[in-house]
Amino acid sequence: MSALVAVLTLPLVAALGVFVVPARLRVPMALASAAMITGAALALCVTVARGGPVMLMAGGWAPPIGIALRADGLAAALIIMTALVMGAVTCAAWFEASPARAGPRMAFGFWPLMLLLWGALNAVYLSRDLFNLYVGLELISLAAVALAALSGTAQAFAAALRYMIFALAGSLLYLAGVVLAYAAHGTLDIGLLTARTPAQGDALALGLMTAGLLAKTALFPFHVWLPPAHASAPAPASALLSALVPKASFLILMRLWFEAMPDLATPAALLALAVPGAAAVLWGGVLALVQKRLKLIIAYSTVAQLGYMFLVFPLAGGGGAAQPWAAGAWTGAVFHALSHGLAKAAMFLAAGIYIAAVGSDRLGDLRGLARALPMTGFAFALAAITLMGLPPSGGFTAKYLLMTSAFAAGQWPWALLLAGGGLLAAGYFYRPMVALFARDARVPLLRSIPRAWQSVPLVLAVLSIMLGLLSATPFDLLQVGRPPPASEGL
Amino acid sequence: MMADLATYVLTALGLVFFVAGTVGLLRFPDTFSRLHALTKADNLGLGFIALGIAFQTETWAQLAMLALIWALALLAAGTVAQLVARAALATTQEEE
Amino acid sequence: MTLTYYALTGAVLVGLGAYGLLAVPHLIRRIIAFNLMGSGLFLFFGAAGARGGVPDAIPQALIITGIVVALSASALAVGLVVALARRSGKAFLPDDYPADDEDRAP
Amino acid sequence: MTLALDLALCVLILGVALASVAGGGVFRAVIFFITYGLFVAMAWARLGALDVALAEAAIGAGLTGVLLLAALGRLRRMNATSPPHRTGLHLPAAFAGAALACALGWAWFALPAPSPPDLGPVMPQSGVGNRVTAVLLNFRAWDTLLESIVLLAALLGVWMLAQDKDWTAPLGPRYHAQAGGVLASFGRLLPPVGLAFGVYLVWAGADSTGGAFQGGTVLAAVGLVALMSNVMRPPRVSQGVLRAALVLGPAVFLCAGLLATASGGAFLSLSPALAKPVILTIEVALTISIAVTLALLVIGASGDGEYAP
Amino acid sequence: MTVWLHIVALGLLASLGGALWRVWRGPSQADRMMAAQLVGTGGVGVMVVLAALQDWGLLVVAFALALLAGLAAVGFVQAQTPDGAGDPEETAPSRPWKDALAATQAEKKP
Repeated sequence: MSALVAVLTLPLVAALGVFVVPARLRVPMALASAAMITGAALALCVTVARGGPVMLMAGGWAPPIGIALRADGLAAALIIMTALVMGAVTCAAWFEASPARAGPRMAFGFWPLMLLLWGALNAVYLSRDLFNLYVGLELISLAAVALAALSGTAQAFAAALRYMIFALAGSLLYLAGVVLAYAAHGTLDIGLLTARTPAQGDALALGLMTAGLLAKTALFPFHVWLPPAHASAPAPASALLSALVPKASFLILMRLWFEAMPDLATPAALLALAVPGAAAVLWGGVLALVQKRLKLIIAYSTVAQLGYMFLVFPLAGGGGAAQPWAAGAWTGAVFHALSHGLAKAAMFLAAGIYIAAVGSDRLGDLRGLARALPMTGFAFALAAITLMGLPPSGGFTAKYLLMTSAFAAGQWPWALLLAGGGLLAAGYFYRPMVALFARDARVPLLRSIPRAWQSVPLVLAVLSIMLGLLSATPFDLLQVGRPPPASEGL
Repeated sequence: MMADLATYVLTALGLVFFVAGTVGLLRFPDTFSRLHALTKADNLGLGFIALGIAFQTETWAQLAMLALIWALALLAAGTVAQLVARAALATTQEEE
Repeated sequence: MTLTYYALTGAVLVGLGAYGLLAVPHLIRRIIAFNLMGSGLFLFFGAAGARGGVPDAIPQALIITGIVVALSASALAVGLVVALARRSGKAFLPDDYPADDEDRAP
Repeated sequence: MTLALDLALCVLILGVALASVAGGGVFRAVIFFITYGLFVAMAWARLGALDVALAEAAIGAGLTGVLLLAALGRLRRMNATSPPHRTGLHLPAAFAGAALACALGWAWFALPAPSPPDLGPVMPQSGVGNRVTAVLLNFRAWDTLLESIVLLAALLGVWMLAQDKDWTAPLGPRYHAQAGGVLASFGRLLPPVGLAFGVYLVWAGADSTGGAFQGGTVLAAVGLVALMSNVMRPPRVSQGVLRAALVLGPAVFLCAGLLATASGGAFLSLSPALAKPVILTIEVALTISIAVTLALLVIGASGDGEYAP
Repeated sequence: MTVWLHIVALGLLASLGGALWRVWRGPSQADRMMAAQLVGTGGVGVMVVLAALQDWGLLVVAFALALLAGLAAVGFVQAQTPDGAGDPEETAPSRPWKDALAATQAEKKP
């Protein structure tokens, strides 16, 4: 069994397994399978880094009849990031979603939902078939909505419903584009679409798919569902929703614009993608500044951070002539996605520890907690460094790459935005940090937090810093199977 | 030819019953008389249509299928008419 | 010509469903609108797949998959609406009415 | 004449859809939507897509209606308030809808000549005669496998909506019916017929109209009738057999896919010689899981009987 | 024959259109439900005619429609009972509904 098949099927097998087995075997099985899937993800990365992209024709049928799956460097990087986040969330949930703490309902449902989400994410990262991607996206959406509703409050239900309406509308818009693409070209395969004879309706198809995916990625102005949904879920679920779920739809956007239909990337279209991204950075940042609850600050920060990823479109395009800096922009955007995933998961897991410790995430209630829980405070600070884009973090590498390509391409407004967004991030993380590291206060803890639990967000935060310190390895991995427009410009 | 003639006559009869049922549904003054008119008409209508089409079938299986379809529709319509009438009696009639 | 009828019907259904999904406040009706939008899209797809004389089997298979996925999503959405109504007594999203929006923090 | 028939059908579909979106009253909208499913099934029949017509008839005209009507009943008993007025999005939404409809309409006329993949040469290797079944269970089996898992995810999501105190209660409302009454006899008469028909659909699906999804939906529908007329008792989440039945289909599907990998083929590949028996095995397992999942999706989470007076 | 069957199908559709008017008008929920039931039966009829017209395989679809014809209405009557899960026969007066019908008509006359 190849690593690719293992990465694809193990989470699904594990999800079915934890669904069926009796309660006492559930957590051991989840932990064991998380370890196995992470191992398989590592093996896949090594295979891809050493031997180049791995292809798989599901069922042995080549497109246009069958479905092709392909692990390139981009997919492998996201798979390993997902495995690290999922592994950490599994460990955190072991403490947090226990029957004693969360009740038998959550202790039953969290594990299969998490594993189903994992399987769906891996399926989306690997698939090359537009309709298969639709089914994968729906699986992601349903699992994510269920996770968002898990805490069972009226706020959580309202937030989950709003999320669901956006997700469903986005899916259908995406599907409309897929239908048009198939009706015109008789294929759903990304590779075959690259080599298609252009048709009149292609721009409409790409536009519909893009619009649907933007709603799912929560890009401004489609972001309104995200903060309440992410903030009202239990902390391990928030980590998954914020760190991983938007990356799947963003990856499909990259695949569409860089691989399936790069010929349609006009400067105006690329600008139209980046301007909402810029608005998201600013608006999300401003709203994060005024929130009173830690989880809402982190959630609004996600709105802002997702905006940066969209700068890849103008920075890798434009000009007409081949662009030496397109590759930098493309790699920078992916680096940003990876480091944001690790850091954001670390932050939500840290917030989960705080809520477990003091029963609230209002900034006023968190004063001085860093003294009681130093490891968690440290993890939060490290994650904040990554999200602000300070050296030597992975976030810094990402911003450095994006900024140099902005200067090289002569598009300095984007560089300004990157700098301004960093300042905003420093601003909105300043307030929780001040509260956490306050020296004057001493809060009584509702319960003691085991060190093992505290170390979980710390590991993720350290990884997000390591991504910057040891950026050469992921950098090389990303070059494997990179589509030509990503290195030569759109 | 006789078969075709039978189809013409029977389907036309079925259509008449359906139209009669609809007219009853539209014209009758209150819920219960509408119910009454409707259950008679649509069952007979479907019966005659199925019977008419039966003269066009090519295999016994299709014929059996048609008979079953009619039987099922009768069962469903009878049950539903009973239950809806009871429900309409039991609950206060709220207007939307 | 016949196919054009169905394709255009499908297109109008998609528009109608999109309108309902965005503008109708009652959540059950929004779920209905979502289903209309989906089935309109499938109708368009089916008509497109039937253009070659022999109906193309791939769109039909995809449509069956899509119908089942839409039912799953509808069932979850209906469950959420009932759960929301049980907790808040409302069959609509309170945020749609900023006037009576209370502090959302628990 | 053909044109008139198709035109009439399209007009009815559009009218019913308009009535369910634009008309006042939720109950009316739901009833219109139930009839909508019926007309769309006719449209699929006209388009020659029999398998889709069957799926639409069973799902659109059958299950969705019960789902929505039961939800309305629950909302009414909770005295849930309906929204006071339209949202402010009225005009922009109308504009967006119109733009979308026009764009799709334009795209229809701009479509190039169709170039569907030719399934003819590969059909003999697929193991079945029905092309739709071949696509669903062989050529694009990965889609179908994921879809069966989507169903499971939705059910899991619905279960998670229960209140903690109700978690161990039986799923859905506590149905009851008068012994020997009309409803109870209906619940006794229909399921055997439905069972036979569902099994027939799965069996026939290999070579003619039918298949696991259609068969599963029919079984779910008659299962629901049996549940609602209290002929069958709803299960609890804690029952291992229930959970096993729910994962049976995806599990058998995954096993078949992984066995193919283990024997040197591609993931989910089927050797032409074994294709038919393997597909039938997968379909039987899938049908069971789909039937149970759909029926439970409709009755809802545990503890929904708490409003009993 | 083909032309005639088309006419029958069209006539059935027109008749269903009339029933839809009752769904629109109501006024009671039972009225709307019964009209939908008529549409359902008529739909089975249309499908049977289409089977003769196009493809006998459509009989399977007609069968499915007939089998599920009562489903929505059963869901409706259950939702109408006080706890949403009952049987109207348990709560309704025990006399046959035709007597009840006569009674309601008698009440209306004076």
